[in-house]
Amino acid sequence: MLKVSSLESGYGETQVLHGVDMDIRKGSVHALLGRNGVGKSTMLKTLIGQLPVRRGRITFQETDITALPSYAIARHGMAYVPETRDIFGALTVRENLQLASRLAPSEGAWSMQDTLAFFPNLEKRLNNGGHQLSGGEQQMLAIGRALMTDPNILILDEPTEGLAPIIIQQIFEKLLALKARGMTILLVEQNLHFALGLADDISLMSRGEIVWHGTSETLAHDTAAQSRWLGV
Amino acid sequence: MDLSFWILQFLNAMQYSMLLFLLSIGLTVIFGLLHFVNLAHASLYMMGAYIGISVAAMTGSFWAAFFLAPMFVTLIGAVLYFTLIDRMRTAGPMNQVLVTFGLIFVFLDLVRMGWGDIALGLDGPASLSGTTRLLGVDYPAYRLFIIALGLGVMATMWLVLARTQIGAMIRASVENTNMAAALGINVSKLFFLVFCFGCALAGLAGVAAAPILSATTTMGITILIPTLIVVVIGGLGSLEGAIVGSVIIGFMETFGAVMIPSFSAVLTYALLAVVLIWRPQGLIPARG
Amino acid sequence: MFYQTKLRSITLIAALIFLACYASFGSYFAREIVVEIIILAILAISLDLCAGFGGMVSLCHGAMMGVAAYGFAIMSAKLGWPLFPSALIGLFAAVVFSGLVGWVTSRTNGIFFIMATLAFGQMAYTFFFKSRWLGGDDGFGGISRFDLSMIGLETNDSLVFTYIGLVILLLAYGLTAIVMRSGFGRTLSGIHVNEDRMKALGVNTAAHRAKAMAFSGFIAGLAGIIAAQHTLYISPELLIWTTSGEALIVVILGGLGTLVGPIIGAILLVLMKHEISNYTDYWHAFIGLVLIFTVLAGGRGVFGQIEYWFNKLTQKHQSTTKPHGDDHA
Amino acid sequence: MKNIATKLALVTGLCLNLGFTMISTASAETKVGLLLPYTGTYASLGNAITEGFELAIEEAGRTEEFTIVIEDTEMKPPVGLAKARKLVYQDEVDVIAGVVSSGVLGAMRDFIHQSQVPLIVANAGNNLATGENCSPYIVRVSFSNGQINRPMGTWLSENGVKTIYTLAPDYAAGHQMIDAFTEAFTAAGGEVIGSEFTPFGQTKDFGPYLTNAQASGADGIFVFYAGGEAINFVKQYGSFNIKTPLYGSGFLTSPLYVEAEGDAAIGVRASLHYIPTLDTAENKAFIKAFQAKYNTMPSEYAVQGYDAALALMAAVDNGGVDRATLASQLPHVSYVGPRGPLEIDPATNNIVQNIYIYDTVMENGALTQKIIDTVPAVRDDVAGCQM
Repeated sequence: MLKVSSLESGYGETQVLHGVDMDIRKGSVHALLGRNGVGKSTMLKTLIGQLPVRRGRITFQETDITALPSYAIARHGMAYVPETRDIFGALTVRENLQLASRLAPSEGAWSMQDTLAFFPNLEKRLNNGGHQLSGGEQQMLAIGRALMTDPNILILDEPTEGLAPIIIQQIFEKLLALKARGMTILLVEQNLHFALGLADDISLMSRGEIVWHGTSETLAHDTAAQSRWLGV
Repeated sequence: MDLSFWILQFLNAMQYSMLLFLLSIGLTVIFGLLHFVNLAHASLYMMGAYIGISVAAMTGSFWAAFFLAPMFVTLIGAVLYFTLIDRMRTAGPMNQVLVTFGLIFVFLDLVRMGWGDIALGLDGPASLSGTTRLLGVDYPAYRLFIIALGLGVMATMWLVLARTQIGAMIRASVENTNMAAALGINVSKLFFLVFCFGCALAGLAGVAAAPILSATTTMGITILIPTLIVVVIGGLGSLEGAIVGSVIIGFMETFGAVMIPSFSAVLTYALLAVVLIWRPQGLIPARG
Repeated sequence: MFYQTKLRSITLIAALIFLACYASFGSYFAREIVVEIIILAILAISLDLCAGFGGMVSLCHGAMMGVAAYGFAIMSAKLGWPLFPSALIGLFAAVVFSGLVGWVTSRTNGIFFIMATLAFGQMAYTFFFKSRWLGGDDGFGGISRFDLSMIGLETNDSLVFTYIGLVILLLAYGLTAIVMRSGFGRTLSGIHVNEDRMKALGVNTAAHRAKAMAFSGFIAGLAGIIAAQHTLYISPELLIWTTSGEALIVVILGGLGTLVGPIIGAILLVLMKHEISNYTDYWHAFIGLVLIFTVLAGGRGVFGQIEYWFNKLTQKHQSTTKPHGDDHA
Repeated sequence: MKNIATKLALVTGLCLNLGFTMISTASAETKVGLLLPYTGTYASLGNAITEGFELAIEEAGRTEEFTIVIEDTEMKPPVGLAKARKLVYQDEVDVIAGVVSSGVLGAMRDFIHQSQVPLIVANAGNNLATGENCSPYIVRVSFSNGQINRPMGTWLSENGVKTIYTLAPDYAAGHQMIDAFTEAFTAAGGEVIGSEFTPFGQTKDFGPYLTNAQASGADGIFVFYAGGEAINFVKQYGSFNIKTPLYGSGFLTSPLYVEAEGDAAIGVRASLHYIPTLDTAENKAFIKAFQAKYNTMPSEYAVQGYDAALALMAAVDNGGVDRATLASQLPHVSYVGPRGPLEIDPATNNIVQNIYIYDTVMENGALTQKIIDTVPAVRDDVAGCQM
């Protein structure tokens, strides 16, 4: 569904990604793991068009999106939940959600009701400003907002970061529920157990390259790979 | 100094505030969204006045000028956008200031070539030529029209920004351009539309001010400083800031002129200095 | 950070020789032009040390220059003091004014700093404009030039005056270069790059910025003393913000953060203005277009661009100079 | 105008450099430096003065006799001084004419005095230039700030106006104009019951001041405004529908701006040294010639340029051939020009001229000036002038 080949990208004069290949199957949860600073977030930012592709190719649902601007990629059905969540503080929760909704939603798209049903916590906060939410609520809103774009793939950058264990558990269940609904998910995560519990496929990244690839079951048993690439 | 005197001065202050508001709002919205300090905004204001004068001379109608001049100015703005502004967006404030400062010079001489050095005037519409009785005083109808126009633009903008999808899109883009784009908002297009809207407001301010103030080749440069002061005092990029800034400056200059005339020339600068020392980001800075 | 590279030394000397020749062999008016260049160049060097090294783009440098000029003129022409002490008082006034402005604006950055300095500059302008005692906007005359007859110099001779101006320009450059190369200059650049880090290192950044402005005021003051003695007359025109704007154009045109650039910029701007105004009254547009072109061409300025090419050619010495244009882009 | 002159000069300079210098040394011509602003706020004044000056020389058929060198002062005193030095040292002109702003005149004053090159002031009205700071080399054919306004002070008081409120921009000329008016008005028994100076060049809205002036209950408002400020002021006065009559220095409703002011200018009474509707043969001929050449009505500024040239030609006719003889002849010039009889007062070197009190009126669908009264031969006091 999302195919990346020989992808190179970076910031300014420094190159971060040195030829990344990835293939994400429709309906799967794919986790991208690695130590800090190996290029995972850069990878996501390149995928969604926030960083220009220097070399290589990104194909999404048979369409070449390599050179498309960020908004066009989003309209192709790629939704992004950044590490910093980036809730619009000046907008209310309702506006944050409405903003993302398509003008002409497709059949079976995520409506406001669906999203609120999925995240009941958000319903009572609808008229609050984005800046008034707690960390957990912000994460729910960030995911809910991404869902409102009616995505074909959901890209999450460290959704558990900085959250209390009980909230992490809630997020985990929500993502599991999404997976059950058939949502394709690309997940960058530091929390190995979180990732192993959710993902079908796993790619390990080091120094801007994919160094290991396999199913989460394989990784769970490959302690050598874990300690070598993740330092666990 | 009876009550009617104060009502008159209040209306004067309102009128001046609204004129400042029409100018500064375009500048501040463009800054808030594009992070672009467009000093040439003041030149577009001047173009609004001069084009308005020409349109009125050709058609014989103030209202034709009132509606057409902002459109022409928007057209000029669009050309500027595609030739300069867009490619300067990531060039940093210093370069933006310099390029648009250069544009001021260019527009200054363009106006001198096109309209000459002699100050020109524009007659307001006949329907608004007299005075109207309001709150027990006779006040120039055209000035009331300016007040109404300013308040109207203010209310419309507030409604659009606060209550509509496009308003939410603009606020979101002001706060976090990348995230807005990641949600599928065509930020470049939005930028362009907002820029054009800002230019239209500058042109509108120019043609609306022309019947009260004359059109001179230096009007752009002389209005630039008060406009920047309004925007900086209020807080760059925020609608509320532009409103508060215009009202503060409008009222302070008006009542300063009446009550402490010998200090009125420095009053604005003193306020600017105090605000920047006290709150270096302005009174109501934009989020983001 | 500033380095006195060979290229800069050569360009500086070439520029000074060019100005000296232009004044010596050119017409009478050439000397007027050279003095105009000298005043603008010193003012631009003073602005470059603030803007190029400290990131403080000020719009009150005209006022800083004007305060010195008025201080000098008031003491000498109005109060009858001897010329040299009057000049010192003028410079002192400029240093105090600039230091104060630098201190109270030290929390502001970017466009806010620009506006804050504009405010203080315009307040100073308004003060002199409104002062009836000082002739208001008409200004006042009766100023005289330094009497250097004991060393055999007739300052009322326009050529001699021009040469003295060139020497002061060289002094202003040298002084600024030394200070920018010292620890003081490095700290100033450090504050520009990362103010928080310098704070963490225990630098009182506000005080440091204020000191830099005060020093800049001293250099601008030199320009003011020359300006007052050149015209033998003084008016508030000197302090208006557009004077500062012109200095900023010169800095950008020549090359920000190079100190030599401002001299080149001043030569270019003044010559361009005079040449073009011979053909058309619309020279403002031309200057505007040049400014736009300079920024679009990379914003390095004429000298900055030359330096950039030169460094590319001699990559071996790449450690020496890095055009500041990039940092401020 | 300047363009043509400079282009011509350029062409001559490029092609005939040698021949040109030979011609100029061969004939006994007078070299005039025109020192005026052609850019900035006063550019329109500079252009008008140049037009008047060139017309006078052309009309007299003496273009061969006078070489004109044009320099732009940009209304900046240091620039004006630098250009004056250039004219004197490099172009070696015999006489300089022009100068619009008093600041530029102030900057040039000492230099002119020391270099002994005669200067014909064609606008700048600073009282000091023909008062305390007068010089045998500075002759003024335009006006002094006091000269325009004193007669109006006396006239208003004599014509039943008892109390006045004054307004003017807060700069040197504004103060001089108002001071002169106030002095004369008070001396004649009137009372100035309020006075305000508006920030120069910054004031866009006169509403607050007009409201104040009206509230003062004075019999009249007397103001000095010029250029764009005059247009703003008159239009805003009109829009407030103020019943208090408006009087002013004649620049307020100058023919140059009266069209832009529109109906609001009707009924404004002002004093000035030249009115285009002046019914004299000299003026009619002048207007006819001016319109034929420039296709527009002359303003007082054009007349000042015209008279600067007439005065110069008169001095040449009386034997002025170089700087010294021109300087000695200029103060003795007297003739009847478009603005009526005029002469230079040798005691101050300021012009002695009629001041006209006029109303702006609507006639046949156009705004025009109606002269109410003439104050003949107004002469400035010596006021500290020592030649």
